Amino acid sequence: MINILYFASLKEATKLDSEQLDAAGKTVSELKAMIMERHAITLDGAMTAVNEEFTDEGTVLNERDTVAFIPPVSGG
Amino acid sequence: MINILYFASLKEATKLDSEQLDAAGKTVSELKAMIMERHAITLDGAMTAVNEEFTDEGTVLNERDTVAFIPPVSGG
Amino acid sequence: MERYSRQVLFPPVGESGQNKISMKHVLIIGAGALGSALSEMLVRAGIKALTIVDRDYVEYSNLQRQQLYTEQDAENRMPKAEAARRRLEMVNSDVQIKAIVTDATSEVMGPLVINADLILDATDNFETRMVINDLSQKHRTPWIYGACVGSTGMCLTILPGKTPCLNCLMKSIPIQGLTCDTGGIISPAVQMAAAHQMAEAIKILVEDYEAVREGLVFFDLWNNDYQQFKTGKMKKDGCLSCGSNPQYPFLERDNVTKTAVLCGRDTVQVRPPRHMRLNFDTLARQLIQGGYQVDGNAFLLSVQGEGKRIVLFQDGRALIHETKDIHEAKSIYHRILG
Amino acid sequence: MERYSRQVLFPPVGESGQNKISMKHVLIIGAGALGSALSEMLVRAGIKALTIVDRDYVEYSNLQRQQLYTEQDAENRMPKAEAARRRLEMVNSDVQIKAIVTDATSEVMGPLVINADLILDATDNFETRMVINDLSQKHRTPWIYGACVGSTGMCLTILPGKTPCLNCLMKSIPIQGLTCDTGGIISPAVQMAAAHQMAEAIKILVEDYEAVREGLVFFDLWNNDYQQFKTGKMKKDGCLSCGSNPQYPFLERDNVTKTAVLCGRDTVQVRPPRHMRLNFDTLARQLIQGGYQVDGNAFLLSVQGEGKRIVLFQDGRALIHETKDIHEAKSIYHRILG
Repeated sequence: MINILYFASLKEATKLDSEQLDAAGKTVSELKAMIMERHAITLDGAMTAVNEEFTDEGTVLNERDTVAFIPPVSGG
Repeated sequence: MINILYFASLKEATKLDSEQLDAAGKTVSELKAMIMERHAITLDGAMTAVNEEFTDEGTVLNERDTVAFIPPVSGG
Repeated sequence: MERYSRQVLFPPVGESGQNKISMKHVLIIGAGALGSALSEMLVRAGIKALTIVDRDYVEYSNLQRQQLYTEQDAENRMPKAEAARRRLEMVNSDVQIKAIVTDATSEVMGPLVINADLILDATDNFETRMVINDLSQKHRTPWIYGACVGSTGMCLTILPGKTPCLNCLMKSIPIQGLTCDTGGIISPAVQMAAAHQMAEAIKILVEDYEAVREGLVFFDLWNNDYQQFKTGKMKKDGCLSCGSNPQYPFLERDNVTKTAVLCGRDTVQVRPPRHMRLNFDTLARQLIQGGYQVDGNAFLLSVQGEGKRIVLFQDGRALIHETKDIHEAKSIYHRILG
Repeated sequence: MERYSRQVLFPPVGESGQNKISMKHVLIIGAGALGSALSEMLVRAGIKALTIVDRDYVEYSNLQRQQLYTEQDAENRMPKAEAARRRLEMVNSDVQIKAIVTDATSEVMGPLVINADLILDATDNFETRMVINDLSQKHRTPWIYGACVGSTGMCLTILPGKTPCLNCLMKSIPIQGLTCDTGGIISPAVQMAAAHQMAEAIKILVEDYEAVREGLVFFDLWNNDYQQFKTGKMKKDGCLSCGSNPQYPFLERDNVTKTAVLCGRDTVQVRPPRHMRLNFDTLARQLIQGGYQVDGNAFLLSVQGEGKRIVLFQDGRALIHETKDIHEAKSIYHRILG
């Protein structure tokens, strides 16, 4: 299982702090597609970290990885 | 082994961020005595957390516990 | 309400939250670094009334981190609480601001707590915090502990009847911590501690108790540390401040620092509530690092700095020379010993 | 130096650090919430010179979180950079403060970056940040990204030649994030973001690069989240801003938002640098939550708010009605789209 963390507005959009999904072996980009369909939300532009490290869309996920989605903050 | 974390002035006093000590089965109070002798520092008044939870001096430590020492902050 | 529109837009506040905020009275103890940061945020947020208590006046060495004060305030040696009130009036004239220039003893704070919905700690010593803690428990008024030194700080919210209190956590008054006068301080540590306190304050003012942080936060901005520690296990039914048979020990006259002007000697004696056993080695090192001249023997430390000479005895007693002002003497004492 | 004594006492600053601070020139882009918090801390810390650029004037809805400004400033619609300068002069008359009231384009910022030791981001949009990022790389000047909305915020330090740049991390300009005008904001989120930026700024000013935080911090004070993410893997040799063959794409005229006053119509057209495909559903929901009246069809959204009507097309183009002021039009555009 992959542990997924949602931050800021994504917490509200999914109504979840976190969830576990069966996505080992998938790429980050495949996981994003899966989540966007599951929750009918957009992750376009969301920053993605695997195990507390930002990573590209092509990264392949391993069992027990933690994936965090964070919307970039723009205000100031 | 017990994982020990030092914060703030205790980092400077011990010149360490963290270290591992063989202290499973000991109480917090025994571990404190051990560290005070080892580094010739005082932990009197330091707050003690085991696995991110504050605890009393009598708590017995288990293998792989993480113990954090934090000096109370007084300024304002 | 246009003025508060961006705060109302934040869903956990909303219009109903803003209405609640606009009816609340907050008591801040201390108008130093945390006190000025907190009082400015509260006044800008549109509370109904603010009471701020402080015994000190503005000095040049405060300007590096105490955001309400100007060079003119330091030049005029304005009492901090009053200088704060004048600036805050210009920021939001709708808020009723009361400045009280005095030492925050339990006698002074007791009647103020009765009218307050929330107490914010902006003091620089644990003795006063323990009094705030007892008053909070006695009157069932929440308070928020905050502190900073160097690049570090802490924040803890205390909800009477729900969370452990500061006496559960600390058991006795901690001694000999670093203070801003011995360990120094950078302004972001102030703002980070104040940000945590203010976020908790808004949660309490809008009555969103679910959102209140459980446990204590510690941060160190220079070392990039940030830790949260749960406190639940520390709540004790036998606690004399918040247990089932409370005694409010820090409201007792015997448990406060005592001062006496020594006749004809231009000296104030300061006596801590309890016998302590000061570690002269550690203390001397900290004071020397803090720019004080330190001299002494096994029985006393003689400390020279800021135009004053202080003699410290091992049991925590001190003589503050070149002053007859007991408030000034207590300030100096707490600056040195925390 | 007495004035900075508490900062000098903090060992990582010390006297040598204070001497370095006193010789540094800092450029702040933006004088809103982060800009006023940051400029006040820098001026109090005793830098040599501060340049602050902002195109807006003070409004009542700013007072809830923008700490330098008073009711009088809002009443007088004072330009923020100038209102900031006047207050900061009273705080520390030794610092050379320059206020520039204009839109922070690459033409404006380019010459300013040459004289700066450090750039602090206090803008409210990623378009300007990408320009800052390119200028930072071109002139090898560090910059610190900071942002806040709601109870959340971020901070990231960019050291040219060492860390990944914002273009490595974001690849393109993110669109349709929440802004303070759609998601609201509480003041502690401002202070928390500013505290992180300022701590990083002091590290850079005293040249303690070892202490600089690696990676990006994200916090959410209402939900008690705090996370640090490493960024090292994102550094790309092919990055057009910081790679081995840099092009500085955001300094090109083609890559900036274009504005045109539509003759005789009291309307400004705003065109983003690239075709976007706006998600009207999400955007409409955010804007309605932000108190705007929203109407439209599959091709355009008509948005009414703050006395202005804005028509947004799906490719990101907008018509801002009831104004001929291109700066105001760009402000409104960025407030809505981030």
